Amino acid sequence: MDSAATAPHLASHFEDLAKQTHAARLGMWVFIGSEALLFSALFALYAAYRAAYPAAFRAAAGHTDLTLGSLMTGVLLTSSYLVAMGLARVRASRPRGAAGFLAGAVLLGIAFLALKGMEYAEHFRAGIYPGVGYRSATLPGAGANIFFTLYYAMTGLHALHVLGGVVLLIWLAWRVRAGRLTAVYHTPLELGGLYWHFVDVIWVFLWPLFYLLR
Amino acid sequence: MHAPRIGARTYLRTWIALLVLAAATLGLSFLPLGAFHAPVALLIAATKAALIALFFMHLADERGSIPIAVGIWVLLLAVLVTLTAADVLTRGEMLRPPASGP
Amino acid sequence: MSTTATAPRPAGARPGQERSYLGVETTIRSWLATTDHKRIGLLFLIATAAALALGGSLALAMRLELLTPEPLFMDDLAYNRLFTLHGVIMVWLFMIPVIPASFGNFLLPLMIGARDVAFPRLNLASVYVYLAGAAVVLGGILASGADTGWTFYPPYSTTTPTAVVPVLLGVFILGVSSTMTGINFIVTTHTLRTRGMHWSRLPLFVWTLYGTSIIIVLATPVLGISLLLVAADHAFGLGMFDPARGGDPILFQHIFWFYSHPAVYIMILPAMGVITEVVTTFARKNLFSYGAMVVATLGIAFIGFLTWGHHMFTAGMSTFDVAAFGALSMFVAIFSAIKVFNWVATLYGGAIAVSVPLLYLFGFLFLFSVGGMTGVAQASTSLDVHWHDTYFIVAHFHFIMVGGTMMAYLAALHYWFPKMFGRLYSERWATAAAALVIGGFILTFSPQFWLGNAGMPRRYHTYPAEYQTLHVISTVGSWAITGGLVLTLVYLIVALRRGRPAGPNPWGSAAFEWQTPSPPPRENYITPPVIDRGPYDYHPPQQEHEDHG
Amino acid sequence: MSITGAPAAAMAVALAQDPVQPRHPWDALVAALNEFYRRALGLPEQASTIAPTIDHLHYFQITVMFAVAGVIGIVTTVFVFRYRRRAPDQIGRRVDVPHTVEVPLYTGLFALFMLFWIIGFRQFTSLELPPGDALDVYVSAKQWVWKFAYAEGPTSVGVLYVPAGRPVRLRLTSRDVIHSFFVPAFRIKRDAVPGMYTAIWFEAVRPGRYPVLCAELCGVGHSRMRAEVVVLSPQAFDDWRQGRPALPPPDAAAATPDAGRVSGLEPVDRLVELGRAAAARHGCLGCHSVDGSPGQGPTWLNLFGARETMQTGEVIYVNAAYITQSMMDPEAEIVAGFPPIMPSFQGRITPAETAAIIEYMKALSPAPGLRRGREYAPVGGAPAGAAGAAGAQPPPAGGATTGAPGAANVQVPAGSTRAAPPQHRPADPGHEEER
Ligand code: HEA
Ligand code: HEA
Ligand code: HEC
Ligand code: CUA
Ligand SMILES: [Cu+2]
Repeated sequence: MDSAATAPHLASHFEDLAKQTHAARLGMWVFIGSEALLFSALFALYAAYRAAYPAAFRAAAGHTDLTLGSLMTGVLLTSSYLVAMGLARVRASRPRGAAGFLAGAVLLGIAFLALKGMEYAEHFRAGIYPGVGYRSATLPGAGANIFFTLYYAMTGLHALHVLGGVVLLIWLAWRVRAGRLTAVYHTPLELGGLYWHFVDVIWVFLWPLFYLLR
Repeated sequence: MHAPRIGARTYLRTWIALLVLAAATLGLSFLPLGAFHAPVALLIAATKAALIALFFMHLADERGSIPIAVGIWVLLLAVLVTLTAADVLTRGEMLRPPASGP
Repeated sequence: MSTTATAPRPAGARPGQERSYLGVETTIRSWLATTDHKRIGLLFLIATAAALALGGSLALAMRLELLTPEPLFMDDLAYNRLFTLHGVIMVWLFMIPVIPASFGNFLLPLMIGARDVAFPRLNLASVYVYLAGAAVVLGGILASGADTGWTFYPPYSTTTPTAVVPVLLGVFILGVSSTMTGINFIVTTHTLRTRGMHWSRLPLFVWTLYGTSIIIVLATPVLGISLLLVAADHAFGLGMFDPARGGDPILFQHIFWFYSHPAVYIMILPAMGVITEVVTTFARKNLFSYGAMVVATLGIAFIGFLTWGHHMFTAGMSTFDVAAFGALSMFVAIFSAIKVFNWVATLYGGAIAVSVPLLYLFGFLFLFSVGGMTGVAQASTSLDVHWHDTYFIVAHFHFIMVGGTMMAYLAALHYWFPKMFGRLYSERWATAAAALVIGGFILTFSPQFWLGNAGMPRRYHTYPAEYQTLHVISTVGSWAITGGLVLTLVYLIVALRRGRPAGPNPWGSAAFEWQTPSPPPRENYITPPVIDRGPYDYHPPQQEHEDHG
Repeated sequence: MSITGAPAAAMAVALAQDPVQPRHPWDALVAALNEFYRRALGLPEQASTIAPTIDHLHYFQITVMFAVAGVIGIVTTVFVFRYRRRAPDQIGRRVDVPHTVEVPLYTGLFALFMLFWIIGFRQFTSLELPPGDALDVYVSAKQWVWKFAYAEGPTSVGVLYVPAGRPVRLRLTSRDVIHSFFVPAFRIKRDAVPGMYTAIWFEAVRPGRYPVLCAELCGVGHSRMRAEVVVLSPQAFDDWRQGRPALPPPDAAAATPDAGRVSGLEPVDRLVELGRAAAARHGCLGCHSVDGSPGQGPTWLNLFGARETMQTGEVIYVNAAYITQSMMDPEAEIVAGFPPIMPSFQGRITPAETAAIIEYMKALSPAPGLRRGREYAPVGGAPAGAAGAAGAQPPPAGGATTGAPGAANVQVPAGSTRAAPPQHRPADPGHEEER
């Protein structure tokens, strides 16, 4: 245990901190793979249903709010950037700046959820509910119904992930501010960042599928 | 050991590239691309995802197990989507739910 | 936890055992809050044995009911619930966790020379998540139990009035637990191998756990989402697969089997690992072809993902997909053939001691081969049209799961029992039990091949009278299995308290886990071991040494 | 095939059972092997053209499996004896694998697997692609009955009538949950999925009755969701399909059987008329003539009260109870000279209809014969009253009685590709056809 002295965070069953961080990152990546497959089932359903109802899907995609959707894309991409910058600042031992970046990311995450909520509300007003409740007059028919069921399932699941990410980021920002995460040891921030970027990646695909492919 | 080769400057460039790509795909969605619509949009999305993974998530810095793991899950994702969609696409006309043909 | 009582009394402790993981602390709390992978393995061993007993009791009731063509002592609904719960309990509460979470947890660090798994607290959490999932499933059973079959096909599963939602959620939670185990194993194997433990020196059991973990991590979420979609439909009409709203029920089958076919390899891969360990130990020689075995393990893990559609040949899937999935199933079968060939060939030139684990190994070899070969026949598409959803399928998967995985489980139990508890059981009783279990198995499940050929559909409460004879034989066989298993339980419990001390390495094995005391100390190895040979190397080091792989 | 009388019909049936006369010793060997394997494996009879083909692949694979399992068993046993441990500390010999063994072995095995698959998949495609002249039957499943509708013409519940020697394509759908149409004797099975049509075809080789089983879990009645395929000779099938007896009925008052038209008749006459309508609707008249002319089954002319000789040589008096039993459990007693092809109508005919049919038969037998000999007592021990006799056969416990004949209207327009929407959830605003 040569480096044990330098690392209070080192668990006894690891040889050194580098190995332990690597293990943590690998674990996170494996977990992300698991998450990706979670979404992939829905992507597969989307592909199959789109193959079955191409016209209805195009029509329905034209019905979602492109402005809001694009705004959300910008918001999430930017928040991802802020989280990355937060990590860079921590590594450069500038916790104050880091906490600021993370707080910005948190705000953007909340903004994303708010926009999503607005969009849902808009749909509800138009009678577009998921599943049995669906009663849109402008977009009748089985295909559109399925499109919106998928829309709610996928964006809903994604929004839950965003919510989880926001909570995670708040906790991380707080720990950074409190000086618990330092240039030497910042594995939680690294992992939290990975998770947040992954949520971003999912949105990068949801955006074209539900808004652009009209 | 994890050498933080990727820093603030790369992050900035990545972010700009992402926004540019987003704007591009948004613009393209208004053009009459016909059948190329979906492939182009998805290609751009894949590029953006790759940028995020490589730089924000430091995949470009990783060696060994992690890139392999990522490769595997991307592959499986593709398999699931392809073979499921292939079923619907290649069912006889009779089996397909009716409604909106292209 | 009854196991506390089974800890060897310090009074009779032999040198080196004072510090055994069983002896360091004996409070209940030290068991329930333990982060020791060995104790966690034991917790899972107990929990899964309970699940086996529960699922087995349901099977017994089912077999009893099937004695007569007309209802005997239950109504249609009760019968439908019975096989559903039998399937759910056996698959998710017993078979998926049984080898990885109990023996895997116990042995993986020992085998690679580590002190623990990479994330010990995650490991402990997986126990409680498992228990929570089990509680929710059992709650669903008490509420009214699902009657959909373990496959939960909509639209039936979304419209049945029974309590499918708790069962679905319970299974989802169990999936989270096995994902935790999977992540832990992958990371442990990557990062905690001791000095000299190259990939080409990993014991095959570790390789199979690794392959299983990959499947668990990447397939389970797909199951999770499909279950959630069905639960959401049942609970508040999400209707993703509802044909009334343009949904396509066949798509559910796709995503369900995308998990559940790989899941069958989750169940068989660790069993194959056990078999490899047992065959090398009792033949006292190197594995016939280490490289081929590793390739086959990874091949099963990956190609296994590409064959899910073979459960849907008659479902109305497109002919193209039928062709693709049929052919891909043939690919995956070749890897199992490689394994069978290697096990048999490993016996060649060995110094074979016939003992109880080896008896189960013979059972495994024969029964798994038959089960697997019938799988290949099913995968040739046209035959499956006749066999699908008949007792032929029931026979196929019980041959593999009971004849394969359960035999391997029993082999593992008898092989590593001395390692875990430091004591030996009675060979004589164990031999009798093995004969009962294997003989009873053949009696129970062979007739089902004939039933299936004759056209007896599965999940049938009543059946045409001409099938009765075979059903009666099958029922009688199930009693023999039960006799064998109960006997096993009895002599193992007796051995826990009165068994002869085993010594560190009762089988004279070269495998790494036997190089520590039995039972092992809390931290496994006092000093991290350095590995300078392969896991099945029985031959003096001066002999020309080479790696296979 | 022309049927000139009951014996001829029986002969035709007997002939059809052996369509290919073995011409070559080789054929005889194949036939004997086929029969041996079929019996050894417990397979049902091969009643469709595809069945022997599929079975042959089955035999091939089973043989290979037995061989492989045998080799594994023998080799393992030999090794265990040959290489048993002779001293406690004996160690095995190190054996390193020659790749020259591995590679060809696995390549060969893989080639074998692919061979299985190629043969199997070719058979699968032939199950998928019916010949052009196939007869379409629309099959609609519902918890827990099967309904059959023909492109034009009659529908039936629980019994699928098809001609022998002609390809029949089934287009299946379901009104509620997934069911699966399984005929073991034909080696076919296909799921009936709500919201879409699936298809499978077969060609039955000879007249007979074959059970249909539901093979996909569909609720509590799953194991009782059984039906029957009745294979008729082509001519009998045509007669049945057009709802016409072999010759025009003696009573021309209502040439078209239609229950709605007879409302003005006297009560008993009305019952007779209802009976005729029911007999036409259920297809009785496809097999039974009412004027003494030969058909698939015995004529109903002067049947009531007559003496009939059974296959067993027993002589039975035809009364209401016996007629009821003939409808519900036709195989209990088989009339001499006739094949046992009459389907059971248990659960498909209401007691009222049974009574009406018996009344109709009475009307066809104006001069009942002398009542001599043993009164036949049906299994249920029923009184001789028509309605009572029908009541003695309780409907099966499953849901089969829901298939009342009046409900047998599967409205599937020919050529439509849209199944009727399932009805399990009333509030479904979106189920209308798109556009
Ligand atoms: C541990 C579990 C397990 C395993 C390992 C397997 C392994 C295989 N299974 Fe099985 N299977 C199940 C569990 C399992 N299965 C279950 C639970 C079901 C039913 C689910 C349900 O509907 O409820 C099922 C159903 C099932 C079906 C669908 C049947 C139907 O519903 O219509 C098919 C079809 O192709 C199939 C095929 C295979 C194949 C090709 C393999 C292969 O991997 C087997 C490979 C092994 C060998 C081939 C043996 C060793 C090789 C030799 C000895 C060499 C010589 C071989 C030959 C000459 C052939 N399985
Ligand atoms: C995964 C593992 C698994 C195991 C081990 C078993 C074990 C058994 N199964 Fe099961 N079975 C399934 C998985 C399994 N099954 C599945 C997935 C289905 C499909 C469900 C569906 O259709 O949805 C099924 C369906 C199924 C059916 C078909 C029902 C139908 O379609 O109508 C039948 C019928 O005979 C059956 C019988 C049995 C029997 C007799 C055993 C016996 O081997 C059981 C013997 C065990 C015991 C009797 C326990 C006794 C033990 C003790 C009392 C304690 C001892 C403890 C220790 C030694 C630790 N099973
Ligand atoms: C597939 C052709 C077929 C159909 C349809 C059919 N039968 Fe029959 N039926 C037969 C044959 C063949 C026999 C003689 C063999 C036997 O006894 O089973 C017979 C015998 C009978 C007998 C006994 C006659 C005797 O001579 O003893 C009665 C009564 C009878 N059928 C009534 C009916 C009624 C009522 C229906 C309609 C609800 C009906 N059958 C439909 C073929 C048919
Ligand atoms: Cu209908 Cu089972
Ligand atoms: Cu499978």
